Order: sequence, then C-alpha cells, then structure tokens
Amino acid sequence: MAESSSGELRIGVYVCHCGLNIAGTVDCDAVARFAEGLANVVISKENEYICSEPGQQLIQDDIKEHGLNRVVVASCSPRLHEPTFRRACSQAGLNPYLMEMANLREQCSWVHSSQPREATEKAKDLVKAAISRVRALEPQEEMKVPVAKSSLVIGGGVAGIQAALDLADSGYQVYLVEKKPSIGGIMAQLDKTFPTMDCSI
Amino acid sequence: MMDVGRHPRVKVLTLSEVTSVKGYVGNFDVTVHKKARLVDENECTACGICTEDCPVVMPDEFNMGLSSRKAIYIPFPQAVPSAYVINPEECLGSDPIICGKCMKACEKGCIDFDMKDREIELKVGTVIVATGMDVYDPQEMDEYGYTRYENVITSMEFERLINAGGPTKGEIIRFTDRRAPRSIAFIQCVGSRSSKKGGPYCSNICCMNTVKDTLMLKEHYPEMDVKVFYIDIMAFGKGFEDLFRRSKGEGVRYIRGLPGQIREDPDTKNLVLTVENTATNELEKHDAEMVVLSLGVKPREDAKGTQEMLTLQTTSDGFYLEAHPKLQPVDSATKGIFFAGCAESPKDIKDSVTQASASSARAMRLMNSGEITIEAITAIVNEKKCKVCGICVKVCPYNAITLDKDNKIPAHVNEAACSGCGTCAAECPTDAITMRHFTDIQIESQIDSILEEDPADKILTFACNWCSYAGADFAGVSRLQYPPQVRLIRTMCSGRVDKKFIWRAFEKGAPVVLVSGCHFGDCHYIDANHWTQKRIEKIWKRMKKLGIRKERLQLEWISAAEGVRFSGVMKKMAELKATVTSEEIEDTRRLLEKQKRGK
Amino acid sequence: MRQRIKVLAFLCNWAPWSCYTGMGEQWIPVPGEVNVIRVICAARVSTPLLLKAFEKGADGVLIVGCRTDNCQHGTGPDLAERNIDHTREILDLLGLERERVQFTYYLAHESEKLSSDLHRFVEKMETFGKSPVSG
Amino acid sequence: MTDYDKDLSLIIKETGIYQCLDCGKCTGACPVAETGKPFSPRLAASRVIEKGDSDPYVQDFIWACLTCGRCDDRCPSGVKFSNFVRLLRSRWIDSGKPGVYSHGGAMFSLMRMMSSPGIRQNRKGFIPAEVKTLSEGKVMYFVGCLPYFDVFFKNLNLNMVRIAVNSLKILNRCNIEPVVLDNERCCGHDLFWAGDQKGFARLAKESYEDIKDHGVEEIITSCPECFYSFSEIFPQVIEGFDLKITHIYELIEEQLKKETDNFGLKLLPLQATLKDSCRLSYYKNTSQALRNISGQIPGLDIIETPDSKIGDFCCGNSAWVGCGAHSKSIQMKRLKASLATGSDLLVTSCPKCLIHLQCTMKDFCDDGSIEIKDMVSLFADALD
Repeated sequence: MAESSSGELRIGVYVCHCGLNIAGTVDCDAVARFAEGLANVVISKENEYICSEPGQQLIQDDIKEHGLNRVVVASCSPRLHEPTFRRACSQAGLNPYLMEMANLREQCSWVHSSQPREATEKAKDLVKAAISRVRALEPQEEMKVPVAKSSLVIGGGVAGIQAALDLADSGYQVYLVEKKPSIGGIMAQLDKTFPTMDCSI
Repeated sequence: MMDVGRHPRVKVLTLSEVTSVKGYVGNFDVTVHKKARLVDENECTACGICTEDCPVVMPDEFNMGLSSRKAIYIPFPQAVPSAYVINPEECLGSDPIICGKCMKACEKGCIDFDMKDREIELKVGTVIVATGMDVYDPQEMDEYGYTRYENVITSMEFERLINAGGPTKGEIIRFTDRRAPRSIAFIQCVGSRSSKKGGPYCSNICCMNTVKDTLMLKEHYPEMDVKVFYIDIMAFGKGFEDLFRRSKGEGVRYIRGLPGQIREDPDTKNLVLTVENTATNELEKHDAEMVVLSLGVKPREDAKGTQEMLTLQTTSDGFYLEAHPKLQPVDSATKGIFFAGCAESPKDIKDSVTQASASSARAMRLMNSGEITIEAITAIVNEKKCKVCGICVKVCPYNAITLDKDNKIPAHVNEAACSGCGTCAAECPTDAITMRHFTDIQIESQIDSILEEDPADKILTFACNWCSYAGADFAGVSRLQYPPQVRLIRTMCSGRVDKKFIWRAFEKGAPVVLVSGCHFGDCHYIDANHWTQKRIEKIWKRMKKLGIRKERLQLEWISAAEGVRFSGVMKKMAELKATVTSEEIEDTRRLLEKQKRGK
Repeated sequence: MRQRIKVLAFLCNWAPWSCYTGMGEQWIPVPGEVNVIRVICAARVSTPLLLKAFEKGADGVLIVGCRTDNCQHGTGPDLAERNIDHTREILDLLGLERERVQFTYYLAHESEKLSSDLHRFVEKMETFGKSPVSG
Repeated sequence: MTDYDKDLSLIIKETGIYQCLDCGKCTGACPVAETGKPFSPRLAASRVIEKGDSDPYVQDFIWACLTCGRCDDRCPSGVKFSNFVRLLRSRWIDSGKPGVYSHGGAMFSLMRMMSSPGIRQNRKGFIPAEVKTLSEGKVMYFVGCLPYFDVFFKNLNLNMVRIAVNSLKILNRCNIEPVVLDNERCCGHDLFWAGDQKGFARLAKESYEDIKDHGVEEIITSCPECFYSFSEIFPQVIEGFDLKITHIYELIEEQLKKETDNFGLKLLPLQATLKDSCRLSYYKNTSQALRNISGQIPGLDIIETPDSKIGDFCCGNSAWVGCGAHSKSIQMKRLKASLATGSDLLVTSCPKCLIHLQCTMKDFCDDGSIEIKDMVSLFADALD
C-alpha cells in the first residue's frame, strides 16, 4: 500500500462514461490516458457509472490504497453530484474539499455531440483545468449554525393550509400569511372537486 | 380550513403580505405588513347585523361578480378567520353625518376605524412558498365572444353557479333569460397550450374540471345536451379515466376540435360554434344555449415580486423553478425555501396537498436537527493585509462584514451570515480577503491551464453557479449545440470575478472573455451582480484607454432556464472571437506585460 | 450588334389564315422578325394575352382578323379593337408606344397585302426600337 | 432524400407545421371552409407531412387559400399557415408550373414588366394641378397600382386614383410635399405571395435603387399591401434596407393629436361600417387605426359587423390568385353583413377589398347596394 508523504500531491482522476451519455461522444479512454501523463496524477481510470455504488467504492479504495490526497471526477455537473463525491471522499478519510469535478456531460458531450473529435479535445482540456485547480485546493472545515424551529408559509390556499398543518402538527411554530381577508384560496370557490366529487371546503 | 384556524401553533395572518425576507437558511428575518381589518377578528361573531345597515353595494368577487356584497362583509360563510372585514376603499367612513352605520349596528363594538396597518417581524428557519396561481382572463381570446355574448361564461363562473351556496343556489341559468339552458358546450384549452394567448403549457386541471362539471350537469339536468370541444382529454390521474368514461356514459358528447369562432343569434341569444370535427375532417356548426370556457391557469401576477424578495428563479412560463426537476422537486435553489401548490406549476388539489406535505417534510428535515452545516465557501480576512478602507463592508449584500475605521480595527466576517458570493474578495484593493474554496490562486490556475495551449482558440467564460452555469447545464440537458471552444470557470457569483482575472486572461492570450451572471433581480446574492456590472464597466473604460477593443470583454446575464440563450451567446462569442486577429492578441499581451513591468 | 426586332402576329383562323397559307403557295416570304400564332378568332386575344406577349419581350403585336361584316363569329373584330384600346391605355402608363399593338383585317385572297403590311409593321417597330421590357 | 424533399421538410419545419396539435381551430375560423368547400389548413398540413405537396388535396389547397391570416391568428401552436402556403406556391413556380392566377395573369405581366431596368413609365397624369409634389426629396408618397386598376377595371368605374389624390391632399394639408415617381415600380406584394420569389427579388432591387436615387428616406403609403411589402418583405431581400415606412393612417392619427381644432373636420352625418384589411389587421396588427380615424369624423356613426371584433372576414381574394365560386361566396357574405348594418357607406382600408366587393355587388348582389369608399377619401371628404 502506497503511503503519501506530506506535501506530495497524489491525484486520482476518474473519467465517467455515464453509459453512452459521455462515452457516446467523448473518447473516454483517450481522456484518461491523457490525464495519466499530467504532473502529480497517480492514477487515472475510466468507469461506466462513477456515481454508482461500485464507482464510489472504487474512488474510496484508491484513496486508501494509493494514498490519494486529491481527486478529480470527470463526469456530470457539480450541481448534480458534487455532494455525492464529496461524501464519498469524506468517508474514505479525505477532506471533501479536495475533490473537484470536470463537467464532461452537460457542458461537453451533450452540447458537442456532432463534433466528437473536438469534444474529446475539450474534455482533455477540462480535465487538465480541473487538475490545475485541485492542486491548489485546501482542506476546509464546515461550520454549524442553529436553525430556528419555525416556518413561514406564504399563501393560504389549499397547499399553504396543508403545509401549515403538517408543520404545526409536527411541533413547529407556523406563520401562515394570506393576502386576502380569509384563507381558502381558489379551492374555496370550487363546488365539488374531482376525482372524488366531494365538497372542497 | 377550520383546523388551521384553530391550531395552537399556527398564527394565521390574513390581509397580510410578506414585504421582506432577509438572512439565510435557518435564520430568516421576515417582515409582514398586515392591513387593518377595521373589525376585531377575535371579537367578531360573524352575526352579520353590521352588513344589513351598510349602504354600499359592491360586486362580490367570491361569486365572480354574479352577486353583490356590502363594504363590510364576510368573504364567504366558512371564512377563516370567521370575521367581517371592511374594505376601506369602498367604505364611506365612520363620520356619523355621512355613515358609520355599521358601528352603530355592532353591539359588541368590534368595529374600529382607528385600527392601523401593522408591521410584524418574524424569525423563521424555513419558508414555504404557496402563493398559488391566477386564472386566465379570456377577454383577449375574443373569437369565443366572452366580452360580447352574455351566455358565454367562464369555468369559474360556472363553478359559482352550480354551487349550492352560490348566487343561484346551484341552478345553472342563462344570463339573458334566467332559465336553464337546454344545451351547453364546454371549450377546453382556453388560455392553455397556446404559444400566443395564455400559457404554452397544459394547465393540468381544466380537463378533469370539465369532466366533473359535465357529470354534475347530467345529475341535475339529465335531459341537457352537453358537448365538450377539446384537443386532447388529459385524464392521467388516479381515478380520472374512470370519471371520464362515466361522463361519456352519461351521454356527454366529446368532439375533437376547437371552434374557430362563436357567433350569437341576435334573437334567441343562442350560440353557434363553427368547428372542424377533426375526427371526421368535416366543418360543423353546433348550436348551444350556453358556452363555458374552460380556463387555464397562469402564474400569479405578483410572482415577480415574491421571486425577487426570495431570490427565486422562474422557468420561461413564469412558474417557480425547482432546484432539480426530478431529485429536488419541492426545493428552491435557495436553501431553506420550498414550494407547494400551483406556484411551482399548475396542479390539482391532490397534487397540491401532496406537494405541501412533501415540502413541509423537507422543511422539517432542516429544522429537526436544530443546526445545519454551512458550505465552507465563506470569506476570511487576513487582518495584517487589511487597510481598513471599508469597501468590503459597502459591497457585502448580507451586511456580514464589520470594521471600525476610526479605531483602525480591521474587517471581520460573520461567517454565519456570509453566503460566499466573493464580491468582497474581488473588490478588496489589498487582496486581504480570501474566499475559502474559491481562492485567487485556485481560479488563476484554471485560467492558466485553459490558456496554456492554443489560447487564441479559447472562449474563456466565467459563469456564476446559480444562473449562468445552471443555464449552461440546461443547454446540455436540452442538447443544444454550441462551439466547442467554450471553457467555463465556475464561481459562486459573478461578483467573485476579480478584475485581475480578466487582465490575466488577456495577458495569457485570450482573444475574448465573457463574464456571465444572473439577471438583475435574479441574483442569488441579492444584488451582488450590480457590482459585477460596475466592475466590468470600469474595465471597459480602462481597455478603451489602453486601446484594447472593449468588445473583447463581454458581460451577459443568463438565467438557469435560458439554455437557448446560453447557446446563442456562445455562438455570438465564437463570431466575436473570429474577428480578433493574432496580431491584436499579441499587441494586447505586449501592452499588458509592459504595464506590469512598469508597475 | 443591334438586336433584331421581335414581332408577334396573331392570325385569325379564317380570312387571315387563308392569306397566310396563300403567301406560302405564292412563295411570298414572311419577314424573319415575325412569329405567327393562329387563333380561332381575333377576339380570342384578350388584354391579359397581349400583356403577356409584351411581358415576354415582344416589341410589337399585330392582331390580324377579318373585316367586321365578314367575321365568322359576329363580333370578333370589334372585340379585338376594344382589347387593343384597353391594352394601349396600359401601354401608355408603362411608357410604351401605343402603336406597338395594332389591328388589321383582310379578305381571304389578300395575301400580298398581308405580306406588305407585315413588312410595314416590322419597319414601324424598328423606328420604335426594342421594347424596354427585357423578357 | 433528394434536395427537393429536403427543401419541403425545411419548409415544414420553419413554418411550424410539425407543431400542429390538430385542434382544427384554423378550419373553424377559415372563410374558405365556411363557404362549404372541403378545405382544412390542418388537414392539408398533415397531408403534406404524410404525402408531400403533390397530393391532389394539397395542390388544390395551395391555390384556394386566401392567405388572409385568420388561421395564423387563431392557431394556438403558432403555425404559420399563410407562409406555408406561400412557400409551397414558390416550390410550384420553381418547378416550372404556371401559377393559378386570376384575370389571365395580367397583373403578374404588369409586375414583371415593371421589373425591367429599361422601363420608363408615365403614370403621374392623374395628379391634379393644385396638388403639390416633388420629383426628388426625403419623403415619398407611394401610389401603388391605382392608375393601372382604373384602366384594367374600367368596367367597374372605380376611380381608384382618388385614393392617391386624396392622400396627396392630406399630405399637403400636413405641410408635406412628397415625391411621386413617374416610374414608380410595383411593390411586388402579389408576386411574393403568389410564390414568385425570384421575380419579387428582381423587382424589389430595381425599385429600391430607383427610390434611393431620388434621395428618399421615408415612404408614406395608403395601401396596406405596399405598407406590408416595404416594411416586412423588402428587408428580407434588400441588404442594408434603410427606408422608414409609414402608413398614412399613422400620419393622420399623429396629426389629429397635434392639431388643436381636430383638422377642422366638417360634419359628415352618415352611418358607416368598416372593412379591415388582412395585411393591416392580421399581419401588422394595426386594425385600431381605422377606428381611431373614423371615430374622429364628426357626425359619422360607425356600426361594425359582428365579426369585426375578432378579425374581419376576408374580401374573398388576395394576390390575384384564383377567383372562383368560393371567392364570390365570401364576398357575398361580407357584403350581406355590411348591408345588414343598415349603413350608408362601407369604408375600406385596402384598394383590393374595394375592387372585389364592388365587382361582386355589381354582378351578383340582389340584396341591395351600399356605397363603398376608402378611408382616406372619406377623411378627405371631411377635410374639404
């Protein structure tokens, strides 16, 4: 088992196929091989679905086995799976802020599907930029703040009423704000309602 | 309704509007403006004696104007709170010479003309947006004659007519001769599924509402000839198809085709519908004694105000945008704010209730633990570098930074209040502020990496996490193609884009640079993007001075829903890039390097 | 090189067509500028057809019919004259010479007269020059 | 797939035909369908998708459509039926087949003749001596086909040029001395809509150059089709098109706002009913102007036909394409609706509505008659 000496960067790169979503356009193997050649990259792998359980396990195993201290996941948008991979790293003992994603799906394979060659070149560039960034990342500690146990519900129609009741029944203080002189909304105006054909109020 | 009114932990604030929401998840500071009811809602027993003496007669909006009420009134019998209300704009006032009759009538003395509007301050951990929807106004679609023919009514008016508690006690009558129509025609998709009038979306509820209406008609008036003109009957919910078949079984005729126009017989006031029966390809004329327009649903007129107040986003149809259409369907992109009901999209009662329960569960999930972790992306001040100039305090949208100029006490960031937009870090003249996880070095290393090879071929784009980066993702989801030279650098807000990032890009040979963020009013960090704009304008001025074409730096606002716009902007950037010559890039590089050396 | 004049002659099936075939029998040559179209009656050549001829680049159009009292159909020459008047007013507006469209009539044996008239018509058109309409 | 098919699929795509929801609202609003002719824009659209445009139903459809735009207005899906028809006509013409024209195609001969560079028309004779015009200047009044109509439709005794004369008088009254060109070429509207796109491009180029040569910067016109053609079609074929296009109604409306004494309009104690033009109401969305102006004439009592509020019924024909029994039926319907208002006067915006309705009234209408007048001349009557 390889040990990382402090200060030495050991980066693991994971290029996801996302089934054919990425691999259908981008030559994932070429991207992984390209990343392999970049400084500080210890391992560079392809995976069919890196967000899957075995995919995450792969990253976790590699962190432990190869002493990775930085991870680059080249898959989809961080808006979708950043929490997933941060959690995976964290569980393997790596500070979650030392993981970076390259968005090969939303911002490469899907939008350049008619130009596979250019898309592959772009994918390499995106991975390279992510590697540059990951080198400069630092571990971070998250802060905890208290949460007020009360809720504001804006609108006193059927949805607002239901939400207010659910919250209040569960023990939270609720403020139900309604513009009109009575709650009830449009529902109150309806006669019988489908599919049960009963009275709405 | 009654349950919520009586619940010990629910404070119902009617005649009230939320005027401001500040703070962040778990710690929202809310201001509510409560209008004076002029009737003490706790004391009023809804006896109704006051209303008998009121001389002001107004159309009753609850009954769609089909009946009248007074200036002091109860909106409807089951109203919560069960109390009367005075509309001050209609009321003649308390002056006994002019009126004041209701005051005299109310023995309990509940009426108080001195009652004032109030501002109520609340502290809440979560917010549920259940602002609902509006109903389409069919006046613009006048081929159906709503403004011209009295016997053309809307589905909402129909609802009040057939309601036993309504103005006609449940009788369907024609307005022209006050008798029940022998034939009635429903027209579907009025204000729905239209690219021109109303919304382009299916309003979800109108088909089943009509099916329900036809069944009620057949129950009350078995002999009535009922026809429904439609494009598609959307009966996809549980039990819906069953109801639709029952309606057909009762003899309701469903005719596929929307009328092109309705004309009125001036003598009988009956209506003639000209319609292509698209099942037979024949043009047919149908007579009906009454026509009901099945109205669609649209976003609330005041949706924009709520959106800006809560920094929400909307889809192109004007309904609020969820954080993720499949995985976070009731969350907004702003943590701690959730959607319920038609504010998010048109839906029926069952779905509204389901979504309300879902969003309250999501809210409870946050509140239950009593504390939440905040993403470690906040600002940190290097006190040694801070010159106590105060710019950071000025630009912070959350008032999260404090410093004391007089006593030379350096800036301090309240981490709980900081949301991590990075505007302070971008503006700080001495680089004393570092954004955790979005440091200068981290961003610069991305710039350098992107421009290391073939810089002349790259379109360097800064995109904010919430709008433009999400817009790019949306372009991806929609498979909209754009030039592959585009490279995005994600920051939390466009306010983070330091001017030195832009100069660095040009120094490294970038032909063009794009800074993109949220539209004004949409900014996830209240108004941080205003600082982006100011900063870019300064850079443009400087570029002009240096003789660098200012077009090479572009600023665009792209929302999360504007995938089409994102790809369009990228195509435009590619065209712009094509106009930049290698000499021009080289000149700029030399010029900037000289500048740097000069310093 | 100057472009050759292009003339269209509509010949009525009866007397004019006899004259025309007579020309052939007597070896009287038809001017090269003239293109002949046989119609059943001079009245067949309506204003739209006349305008069509000019649209397609005709420099002159001659309608050749019968003498009024000799018309097989009764009113052919009168209608032809009316169509010509109508067309001439339009030619006026278009800035084209009125005489670019003309009517003549013959009895069945007047082949030589037809021949000389055709020549004269071509000469007349030559004085007008090519029509400004490029067909 | 051949280029020919590709072209068709592009037309289908660009005019939004694939978006059709089959609601049939187009047919329900169509004046042609209402005459009883088997005619459905919706059905034709789906036939084109299924079978291409050589299908007999489609071929009939292409030339029976009036391109009045009522279906476009009603269509919830934003399908551009009229343009779809125009482009199919264009394919027809490009394949070498002759178009289905009314009046023996005479109007098209005129338009094509007018696109000859060498032509030197002589069409200003109708302008009376007291009217002031220029031969060069910034503002031009575009007369349109009116002088030709008077000659061509002599039997109808129309006096169409009075529209131009009255327009010029109004312009003079607003202190405008406009340019009128002796060699003004046709606006090409009908060539374009009858599918001769190449012919239109040729004509537009000659016309535009001529107009620019006379120093013109703004065109004022009283014809809805000229207005539409210059403001919408010309910019499609002329690169850098930079003429300001004004409809005379806009000018009159503006002037009415400016003049304190309301132009000194005199009393016209008449009942009148209005006929909208498709190009103004459906294509330019300016049907209000006709009402605003007529509403300002003292004594004039406007009684609208029931259809006017939802977009007027067609005059039965457009772009000189076809004219058969269904055209006559539409015109009769429109005349009857006008007669039913009991008005003294039928006021039109478009010269062609005037011609078509006048023709039908003369030849077919036994129900009585009504005087038909254009809006400009009516306004000029009140101005004298």
